[in-house]
Amino acid sequence: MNQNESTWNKIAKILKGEVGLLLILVILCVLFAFSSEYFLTAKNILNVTRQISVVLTIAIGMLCVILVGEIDLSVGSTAALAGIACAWVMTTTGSQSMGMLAAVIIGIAVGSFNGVLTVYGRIPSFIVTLASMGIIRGIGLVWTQGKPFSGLPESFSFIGAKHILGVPVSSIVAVILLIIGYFVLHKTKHGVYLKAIGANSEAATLSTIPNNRYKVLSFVVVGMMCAIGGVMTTSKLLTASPTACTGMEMDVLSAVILGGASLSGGIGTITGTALGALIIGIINNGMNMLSISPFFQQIVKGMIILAAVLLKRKNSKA
Amino acid sequence: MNQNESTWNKIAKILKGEVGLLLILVILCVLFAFSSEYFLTAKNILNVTRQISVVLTIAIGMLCVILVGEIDLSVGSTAALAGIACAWVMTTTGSQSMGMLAAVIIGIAVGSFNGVLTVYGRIPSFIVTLASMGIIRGIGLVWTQGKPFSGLPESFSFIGAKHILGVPVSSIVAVILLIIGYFVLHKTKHGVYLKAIGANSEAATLSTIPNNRYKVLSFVVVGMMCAIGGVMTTSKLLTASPTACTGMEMDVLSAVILGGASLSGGIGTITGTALGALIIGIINNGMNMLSISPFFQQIVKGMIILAAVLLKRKNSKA
Amino acid sequence: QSSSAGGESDEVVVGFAVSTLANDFFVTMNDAAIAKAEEMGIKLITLDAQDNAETQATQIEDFITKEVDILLVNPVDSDAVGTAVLAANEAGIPVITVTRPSNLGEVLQHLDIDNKEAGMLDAEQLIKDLGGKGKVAILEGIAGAPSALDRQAGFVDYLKENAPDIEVVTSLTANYSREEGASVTDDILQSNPVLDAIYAHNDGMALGAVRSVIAADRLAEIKIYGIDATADAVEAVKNGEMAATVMQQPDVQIHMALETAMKVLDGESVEAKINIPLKLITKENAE
Amino acid sequence: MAKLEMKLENIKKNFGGIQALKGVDFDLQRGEVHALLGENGAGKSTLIKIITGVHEANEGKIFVRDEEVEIRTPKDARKRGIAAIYQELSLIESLTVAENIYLGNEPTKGVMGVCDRKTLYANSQAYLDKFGIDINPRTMVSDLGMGQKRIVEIVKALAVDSQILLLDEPTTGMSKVEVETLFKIMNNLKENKVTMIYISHYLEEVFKICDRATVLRDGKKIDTFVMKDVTQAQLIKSMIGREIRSQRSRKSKDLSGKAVMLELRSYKTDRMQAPISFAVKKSEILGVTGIVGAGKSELAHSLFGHAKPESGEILIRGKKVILSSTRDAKRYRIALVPEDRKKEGLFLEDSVANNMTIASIDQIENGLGFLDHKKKKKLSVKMGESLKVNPLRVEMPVKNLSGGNQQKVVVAKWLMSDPEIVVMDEPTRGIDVGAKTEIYDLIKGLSRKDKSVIVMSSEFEELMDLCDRILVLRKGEVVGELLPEEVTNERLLSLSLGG
Ligand SMILES: Nc1ncnc2c1ncn2[C@@H]1O[C@H](COP(=O)(O)OP(=O)(O)OP(=O)(O)O)[C@@H](O)[C@H]1O
Ligand SMILES: Nc1ncnc2c1ncn2[C@@H]1O[C@H](COP(=O)(O)OP(=O)(O)OP(=O)(O)O)[C@@H](O)[C@H]1O
Ligand SMILES: [Mg+2]
Ligand SMILES: [Mg+2]
Repeated sequence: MNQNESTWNKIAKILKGEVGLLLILVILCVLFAFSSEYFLTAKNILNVTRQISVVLTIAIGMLCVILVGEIDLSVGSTAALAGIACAWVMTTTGSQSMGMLAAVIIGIAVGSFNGVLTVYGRIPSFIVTLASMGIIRGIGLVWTQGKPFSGLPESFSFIGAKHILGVPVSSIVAVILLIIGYFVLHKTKHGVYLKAIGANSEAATLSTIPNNRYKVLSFVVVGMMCAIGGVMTTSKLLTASPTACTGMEMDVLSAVILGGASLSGGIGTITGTALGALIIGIINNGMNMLSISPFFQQIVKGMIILAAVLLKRKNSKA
Repeated sequence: MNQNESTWNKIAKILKGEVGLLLILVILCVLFAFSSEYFLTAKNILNVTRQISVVLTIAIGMLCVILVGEIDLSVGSTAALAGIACAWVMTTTGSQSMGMLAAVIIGIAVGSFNGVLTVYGRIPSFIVTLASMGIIRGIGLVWTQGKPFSGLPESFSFIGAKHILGVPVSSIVAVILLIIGYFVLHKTKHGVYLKAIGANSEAATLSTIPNNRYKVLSFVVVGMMCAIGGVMTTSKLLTASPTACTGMEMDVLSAVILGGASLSGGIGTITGTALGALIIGIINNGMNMLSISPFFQQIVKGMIILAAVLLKRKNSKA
Repeated sequence: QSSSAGGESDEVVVGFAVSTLANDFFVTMNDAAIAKAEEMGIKLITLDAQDNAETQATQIEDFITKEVDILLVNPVDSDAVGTAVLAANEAGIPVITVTRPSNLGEVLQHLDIDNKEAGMLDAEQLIKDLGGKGKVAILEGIAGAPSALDRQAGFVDYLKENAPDIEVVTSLTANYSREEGASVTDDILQSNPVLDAIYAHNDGMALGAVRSVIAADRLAEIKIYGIDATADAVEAVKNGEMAATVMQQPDVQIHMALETAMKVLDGESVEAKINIPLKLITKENAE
Repeated sequence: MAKLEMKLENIKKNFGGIQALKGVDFDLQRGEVHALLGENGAGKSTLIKIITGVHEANEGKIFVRDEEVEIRTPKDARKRGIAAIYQELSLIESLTVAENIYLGNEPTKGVMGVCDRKTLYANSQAYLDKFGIDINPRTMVSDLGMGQKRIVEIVKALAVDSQILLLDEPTTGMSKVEVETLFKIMNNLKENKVTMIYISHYLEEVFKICDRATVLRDGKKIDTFVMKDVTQAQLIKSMIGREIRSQRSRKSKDLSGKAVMLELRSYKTDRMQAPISFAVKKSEILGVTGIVGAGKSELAHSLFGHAKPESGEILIRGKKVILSSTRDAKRYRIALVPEDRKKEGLFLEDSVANNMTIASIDQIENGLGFLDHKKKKKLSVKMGESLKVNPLRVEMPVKNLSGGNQQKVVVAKWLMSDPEIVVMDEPTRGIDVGAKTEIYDLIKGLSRKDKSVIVMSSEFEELMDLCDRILVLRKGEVVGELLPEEVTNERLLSLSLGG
């Protein structure tokens, strides 16, 4: 009996984490595959990965911030501003790499701003990033006079809309970033530190972890990820809109939290985050494939999410 | 010197809390009063209190949920659905009180749903209420077929748009609710319990506090507050729109967090929340008074919030 | 080349990518589309982008994956929709745009509503009502939304040219929302003891303003103008709460779009651009 | 025979794979103080938690006053008149002292649950006064030192009108003075027929206050003794299955040839009440003691760069240094074993291995900066063995260890980093008699290797056993400095108390 229970416990333990999410994903895929012939095609699945690539990219950074027990609400605005900067510099200088550099600089600047105010100004990051969300969105609007910045060269659509051997470039970028994120967070001391800071900041300080530096750094990372996300979006739409990525913070947070991270810090994984984003992406795509009418989509989506999480819980209890 | 220091410390301590917020409020008022002659009139101030009355009402409930360490993202949807239920029942039965009763029932139902799933389903409330936010919004849309529900009797505008001795009725309602909230949270054991649960749920259990019951209860309270807020909105506009109160969760959370509450639970006051809502309301109103252009409003608002909070911090360090 | 979706061989499937259903105007359009599609025996699938250009691009991709026969697109953003239209072109799916054009790709027909003109019509009526003199406040739509930019430009430019004595005292955003329309109007009323008119970028905000103005007991002095001619707004014009609104006939527009779609699928040629006539609704012609 | 207040029959409890209790019988006579003894991880706290409804037993029966009862929640326990002081602090930091004392038990007026603040604060003050401890019931618990928190916790349990009181290591971190007060109160309760279970690793205390003692080993009951009829050596043997040597050295080491390692000159932080000066030599073991709130921990934090200095200076090897962060301290090869393991020492959800290695993580990095999990495991197993961590499952979350074993992990974490100056704040908190010797040996080993060790402790015996010199703090001031030859319990006590 003892033996038995411990194997059960082991399974439960794994199910609690990523495998539970994987299970949900598989169940969803099977369900959708039975309901729509278009769903389970390589093309559609690759399409989903491209659709979630921006959320996924930013979620890597958000996970860092959430791990240390902070939050970043300004991700959507930052991505939009980075996109604008990229487009503007690109059309002005004619160089795509200069444009991307500009985006990254914006990302780092915003991240540093958020991080420094949170850490050294000792203001809750919710407030800091709520404020900067508005400020940055405003700057984007003023910069573009509210009008989308279009007329970018077709060649620029490589990152956002092109494929390599049939795989969307933006999916490849996101996967590479995920792998890097996975290594940093789960295989180096930096990940250990981030989790430690979020789990018990006092104990982290006394373990000689430089809390402040890591906190600022995680905001900078999320800023950079926003920059990449902003470039992807701009490239995909060949337009930098000051209102792009509105509400992105919720999509990103949903992926991270659904992936098992805790808003109070210290808990979360890259794989969970990736699965979280994938589940949401699959639900959205699946509902479109099933032509569920718009008003019902929100209901169905909510129900599926609840059912899925409950199912996971139920299994993990056994 | 020691003496001196302790008085300083005392002042600092108070400034850290509500008095700091009050200071911000006063400074803002003085600034705006100098820039617009219409700002510091009794009429305008009462106007602001009416404008924030819905946020304030819902924030009371949100504070309870935040205190126990949870979150409710579904407040906007719930308020909208409660408004629709109110309008529908009212026009069907012809009775305003039946309408309001219907709203409250919706509020309680949603609150129980969120609470039970969070507590007994052991799903993070972020996920539960994110899902229910969509589900409830969807129900509202399906119910009304996406169109606003109008043609309510003019007499129904009492709560939302009328005055008693020059004071807006909805402000009076909000203030009464605030006073009740103040007593319950700061003068009874229930408030102590909520804080204890959020600060250290294990210790609370050891102290024989029925955590689960209180958590569910706080979701029910926020549901009821949403119902009242929904009725207020419907009454003010004489219309129940399925898309009403979209994004309300952010406004409410901002007020609560700016008021000093912590997203990880255990910390927060009613007075702080009220001041938080008032500060945001004053900023919005002041900027409108000054006719600051929409693109710049977001920038200015963000800057003011940051400056205010930094100022408070600076003072509290002294 | 009538390919099929969902396995039912003969049915024509039309994908309708609508910008947002959180807006009366598009809800009306969608309802009309559903009714008309049923009448024509077409299968209509609507996806709502919730005013998010990226979501819309995604939804159009999903339509392409589903191999719909024809796409009706109501772009969130004329620029941002471009690449999705290109993708549809590439997949050989014909595209028709409604309300807003696509700035890229090949569109068989664009059914346009000129938002600038809507603003102009309101301005014209307002000048008439005010006798060319007075103070007006503006409630803007979502900052940066293309429709808001056009409705603003059309109105303001027309005033500048034709009625220099009408002063725009303030122009603030209320995000196309009725609640915000009311609360921003509260503020406007506080800081403007003298005000003759309010022009709102949509009827939602205008109706919110109506409630606010009524609460302040200033309906007699302030005239309110909106755009969209939603049922509520027409009612308000009829009973004198609003001065005017502009009908853009979303139902007519979508009916025409669906008819065009059938023509395209039958191989007929269609006009590249159709302007849906706008109609100013005032007390005289409200019904 | 006296009447039974409570009886446990065949209590079994397992956590996952770990069988914490393997069928324990236990009986409690009305009005007695019954000691529960055993090594770290023997199952003492688990038994307490089963009685109070924190854990549910997998098997077994509980009788309270001859009636079989089911205790599922702490509330059930309280209904039966059972109150407890838990080993790990269970106070709410963001509430005031008085609110904590009466949490779940508030004096209220009327039906609404309106708190009767006057009674709340007056009663709390009265209880605190009993301990002669200067704590304002209106202060936030977060502003208290560790020892003060312990006292609040005790008062909290006393404030419940209970017939059965369970005390799980209540005196850790308390000095003789507070322990005496506690015993006075316990004797008082005893006269009022309150029955108590008392867990402690200090056998002198047990002989002083307890009537009977039950020894647990490895989740099994070994025996129950009547205190009058048993010796300390017998108890120890029954607890750990062997005898341990007593090891008073009481002789000063010759430190004359040693260089000064660390020196404080009129050093003061914002929380210290007076400036402090002293020096520590290489290979010296310096003890620091004082009553609760004397300022030991503040000093410990200062030495580790975790306090806000106001004046004075710190010198290391004769050179003036500024310790503005814990990183600085680490750079000077200083280590701190903090006092509050739950708050300052551990990442409870994280594994034992991660906890042990986090402060010296560079050691387990490979050339590319990746973590070498095998090495991590090897190092932590080695360290765990030398400190007798039990069970030694390094992948297990540290929260699943017993209190004493958690403390060993905290000690392990800092010994891993190979420091030159080791500051230990109550290092043996909750550690059993057997394992304490291991830690003392470790400290002596450090000293032999020419490291300087500063031990903050409220346990006089420990310091007398271990140290080359003892400083006594009172209200943040050094009021005495004693060498082993001159140290006695009484002198330490009178210096700590002043007068
Ligand atoms: N939540 C838990 N999960 C898994 N194992 C646990 C848990 N709590 C306790 N244990 C295990 O149960 C055993 C008994 O622990 P317990 O805390 O009762 O010991 P103790 O006698 O109080 O020791 P100490 O003197 O160190 O406080 C230990 O092996 C411990 O690791
Ligand atoms: N976080 C804090 N904020 C304010 N005051 C504090 C804080 N921590 C400790 N103190 C105060 O500083 C003084 C010294 O406390 P310290 O913890 O150093 O004492 P100690 O000798 O270590 O006692 P203990 O036996 O409690 O560990 C005490 O009066 C205590 O109340
Ligand atoms: Mg124990
Ligand atoms: Mg201490």
